Amino acid sequence: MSQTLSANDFIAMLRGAGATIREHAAELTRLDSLTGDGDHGTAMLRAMDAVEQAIAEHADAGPGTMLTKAGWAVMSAAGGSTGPLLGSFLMGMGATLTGNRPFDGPVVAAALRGGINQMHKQSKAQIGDRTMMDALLPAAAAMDAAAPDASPADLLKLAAAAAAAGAAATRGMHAKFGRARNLGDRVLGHADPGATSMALILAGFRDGVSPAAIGGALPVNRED
Amino acid sequence: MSQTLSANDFIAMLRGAGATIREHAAELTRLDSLTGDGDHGTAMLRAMDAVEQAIAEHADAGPGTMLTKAGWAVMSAAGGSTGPLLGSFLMGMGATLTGNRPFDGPVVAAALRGGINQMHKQSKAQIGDRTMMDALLPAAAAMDAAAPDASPADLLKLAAAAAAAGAAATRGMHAKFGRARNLGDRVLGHADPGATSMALILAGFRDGVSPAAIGGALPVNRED
Amino acid sequence: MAMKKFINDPSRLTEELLEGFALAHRDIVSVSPGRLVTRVQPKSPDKVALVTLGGAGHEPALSGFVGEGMLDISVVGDIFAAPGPPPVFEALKRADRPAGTLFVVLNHAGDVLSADMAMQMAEAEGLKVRKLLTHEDIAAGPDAPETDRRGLVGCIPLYKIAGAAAEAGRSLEEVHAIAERFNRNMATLAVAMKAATHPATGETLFALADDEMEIGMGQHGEAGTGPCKIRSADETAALMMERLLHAIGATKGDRLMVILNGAGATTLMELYIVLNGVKKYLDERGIEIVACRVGELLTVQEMAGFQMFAARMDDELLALWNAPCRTPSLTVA
Amino acid sequence: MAMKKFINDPSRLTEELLEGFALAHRDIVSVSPGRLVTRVQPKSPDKVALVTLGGAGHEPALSGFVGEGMLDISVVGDIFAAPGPPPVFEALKRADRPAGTLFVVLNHAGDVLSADMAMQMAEAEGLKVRKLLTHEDIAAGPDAPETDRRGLVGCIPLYKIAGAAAEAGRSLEEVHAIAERFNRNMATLAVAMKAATHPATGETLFALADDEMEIGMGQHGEAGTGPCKIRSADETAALMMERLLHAIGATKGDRLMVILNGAGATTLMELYIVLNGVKKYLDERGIEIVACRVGELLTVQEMAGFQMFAARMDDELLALWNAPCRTPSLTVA
Ligand SMILES: Nc1ncnc2c1ncn2[C@@H]1O[C@H](COP(=O)(O)OP(=O)(O)O)[C@@H](O)[C@H]1O
Ligand SMILES: Nc1ncnc2c1ncn2[C@@H]1O[C@H](COP(=O)(O)OP(=O)(O)O)[C@@H](O)[C@H]1O
Ligand SMILES: [Mg+2]
Ligand SMILES: [Mg+2]
Ligand SMILES: [Mg+2]
Ligand SMILES: [Mg+2]
Repeated sequence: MSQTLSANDFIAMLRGAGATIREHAAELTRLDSLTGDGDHGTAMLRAMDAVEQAIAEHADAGPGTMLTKAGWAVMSAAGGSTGPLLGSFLMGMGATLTGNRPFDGPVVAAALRGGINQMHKQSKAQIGDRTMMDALLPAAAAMDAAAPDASPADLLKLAAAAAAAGAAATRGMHAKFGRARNLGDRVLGHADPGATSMALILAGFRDGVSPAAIGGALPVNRED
Repeated sequence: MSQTLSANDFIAMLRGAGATIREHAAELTRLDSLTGDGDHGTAMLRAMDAVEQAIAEHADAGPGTMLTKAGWAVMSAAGGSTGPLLGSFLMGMGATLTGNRPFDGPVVAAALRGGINQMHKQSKAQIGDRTMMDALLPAAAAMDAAAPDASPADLLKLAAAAAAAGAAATRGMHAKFGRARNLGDRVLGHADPGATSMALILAGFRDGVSPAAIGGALPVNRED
Repeated sequence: MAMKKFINDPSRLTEELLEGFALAHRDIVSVSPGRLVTRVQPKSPDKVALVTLGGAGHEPALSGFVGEGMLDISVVGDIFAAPGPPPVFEALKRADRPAGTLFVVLNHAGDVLSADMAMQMAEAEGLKVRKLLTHEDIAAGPDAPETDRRGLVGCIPLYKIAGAAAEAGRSLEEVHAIAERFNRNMATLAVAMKAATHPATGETLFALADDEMEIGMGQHGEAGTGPCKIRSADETAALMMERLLHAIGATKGDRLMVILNGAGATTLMELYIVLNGVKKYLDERGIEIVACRVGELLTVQEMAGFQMFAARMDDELLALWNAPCRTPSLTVA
Repeated sequence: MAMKKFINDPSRLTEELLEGFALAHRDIVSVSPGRLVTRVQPKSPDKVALVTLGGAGHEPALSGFVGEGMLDISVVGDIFAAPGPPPVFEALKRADRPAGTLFVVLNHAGDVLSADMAMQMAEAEGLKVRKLLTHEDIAAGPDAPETDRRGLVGCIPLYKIAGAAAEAGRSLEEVHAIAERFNRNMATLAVAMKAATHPATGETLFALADDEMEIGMGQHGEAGTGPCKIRSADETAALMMERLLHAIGATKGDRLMVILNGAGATTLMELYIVLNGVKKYLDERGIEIVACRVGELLTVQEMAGFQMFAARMDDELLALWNAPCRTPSLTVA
């Protein structure tokens, strides 16, 4: 397994995210209908369309610029909470991927961490608050704990697995942010849609560089 | 059986009408829900309350004035088509009952005819148009055909019977006036609420002077 | 079971709503006995008065348009029921003045009965009144007899235009002629999607299947041309506007007023989307929208649906439409 | 199955409704790329600008209040979804002027996120902007943390008051201070009776049993204080006004603005009846209604229910509320 990613690998990661989101958009909407206002699937689809558009326009500019543009495009396109949050995440990744270093494990991990930090700044949420951070903060922790020579693909696998577990854990959480905030106990038993999306995005990143894994199950099992 | 009516008999006639209407108000509303806008029972109840009020205030002024006042009160109180039509009927009766003649058969018949004519002027409807006139015009015809020495009570019986038959016949009629006008075939099989009311009023008049008959069946049988 | 409405005693709906209405708009209107809604600042008697009548339950219509530049008196009946002749006659007496009164009546059985009787009384008393009947509904076909053509939302722009002419000091004959010209230029077609509840009886006014709508329905649930499958906003707009253009004989180069009047539960969002469809349809035919109103002017409780109104305009009608007015539900500054 | 709404492509709702909106009100507003609703006649740059943002689907809010005397720019998101930070930043740049901009944000997660990021960008560019957050919902209790208190219909009278202060030439600090005073004086409580359909997804926003209503529900179906049996209009009025008075600390002798904002399917008839109940409740407590508005200002599609708003008024606030304005959905002359 390669120890560095190419510029094309970043495109494949974004497209992998797009594919997983498109596959599960209806489920995201369903989750948001149960605990929010039912538009999260639509918002994520719009976001992924914007990402695809940014890839088409800015692939040649390199991963950093492409991700920054994608983040701006997501913010402009997708409404609700998703636009600013996911947009910050992508812009945070882009801002980290400057310079001409080879995209090795530490650089890729730093990029993801840059995205997570950027979102965290806007989000203000902590683990347990039932938000996107419940998927992303564990992912960051998993990468921190990884072997120093872990490959980008391995890091993405660890991040995706931790995000999936984090998203699953939101089923037991009350919401402290967003529209679900006023629902109290009614959210219990359902995964948070935003956390689920972020887990899907990281799974898509993973699948983008390890295509064999594509088509995996929804990281959060469907509950009833 | 007395050949003349007293002033109190007119009060009894109006109260008889009130009693029959109150008894069948729900049915009138039901008919109007099927073929109109569902307020005919309410309108008739308001009309009868206004009549009762007029009796209380104007009984001493004699039947002519009392009926005129009752008609005006009905017009002021009840909305929709009922107010002006039933109001005209009562005012037309009142206008005919002037002077000091004894209220014998011909005078009573003339009063009813005066009411029917007065309503007819506003109504413009003919037999077969599915309106109140379908009850009233046959009632007028029945009185015309009665023996010249028929008692007031007999005349009212004839009028009530003819009105009931006329109202029943509206089940087979299309509407040419009022809200049912645009319903086409949908009205068929249901009696016209206004015709039913007028049949009930005449039945109430009859019962007012022949109390034994009070509590009779709805002149138009309930259909399904 | 309780009705899904915020009410108290169902038999006192009109009284209570008029009290609240007078309270909310006490700077413009007041309510007198007999349910006469009148202007707080009366129009000067050398200007023609405008009087109308109609049932309640269609708020803001009709009383929402009493005020400077529109109506002088609106006589209010019960829910969906015309007021009786005596209060209408009373209103004509109250309005009576040297300049005379234009008396606008919507073509519905009860309204016409009351109006005719009140007119007979007014004539007997020598009042100076001219009656005008609106009957712009084309559901029964544009050539249907006048009695088959209901008076729908068209009364409201008509109040506006006649009211502006009256404020401008035009004579009764002139105000009547202008209003009648507009009356002959206008047409309305309604569409219903979901039924309404009669707030006094709690009964549903009519029924429509889950995938059906009905074009031509009246404003109390009176039947239209029969149910059809739900169409898109654009298709509905084209379907209805085609019939309206035909009815008013509008062709290329004509200038239209278009009103989309929400019936109650249909959102402004939808009405704006429908307006787009109307615009596309008219653009293709070279017909211009020169006056436009989208909103709830005359409702049918919580019915979903709307009335689409179109009228051919000329410079004079347009200027009167754009003249200032100040009423509870329409202010033009 | 088809939704009972007049729409075309559910994914293009906002585009289409804005097109129709711009068409209907082309003398007052126009729509620029990024879904910025702006005034056709811009306010002079020596007066403070007002900018706001919010999701669509609540028509006439928020864009219906762009125009002379109220908002300068409204940034429109998708249905029930805040616009992203870039168009909001664009609006702040467009509005930027020596006099500065008051940026009014309703407390909803998405709006706050976008607004905060746009503010960061605006500050980085040195724009003169002050943000004001409305959060007058008292469903979670008047002492609940600010983040738990949603911004409901109160933004609209606030636009009106701040807008009038801006038109009067007051400085940004003054306009902000006046608006903030009103903001602290106001409270809103909502009640829902029937659910609404999300026009893009076709899903029902929440469920209520046939004999139930829910007090405290938010304007996207967010939960309130739990369902209860349907109450009469008077009881509902008293129940809600009691909590509002407590929240704003209004007592005998105070003067109130009261707004009853229909959610969509609740009729004006009902709102007038509720207003009566409010008046009775306030009369008993010696509190006067000095400003009043009844109608649909901020809707939740075809939801049945309403938002009851109350604010303590003083002479200055009252004068600003009564000052002229001319917008698509509110004209004061
Ligand atoms: N402050 C926040 N930080 C991180 N995620 C958040 C925050 N607020 C909301 N979210 C996420 O946003 C998701 C909902 O997104 P979406 O439905 O697109 O937006 P909206 O709530 O505006 O409809 C929630 O499930 C939650 O995970
Ligand atoms: N022109 C008319 N002449 C006689 N009766 C009429 C006429 N128009 C309507 N009606 C009667 O009125 C009845 C309906 O009365 P009501 O429900 O009280 O009034 P509305 O139709 O205004 O709701 C009809 O059933 C019909 O008999
Ligand atoms: Mg959502
Ligand atoms: Mg009826
Ligand atoms: Mg009626
Ligand atoms: Mg949303």
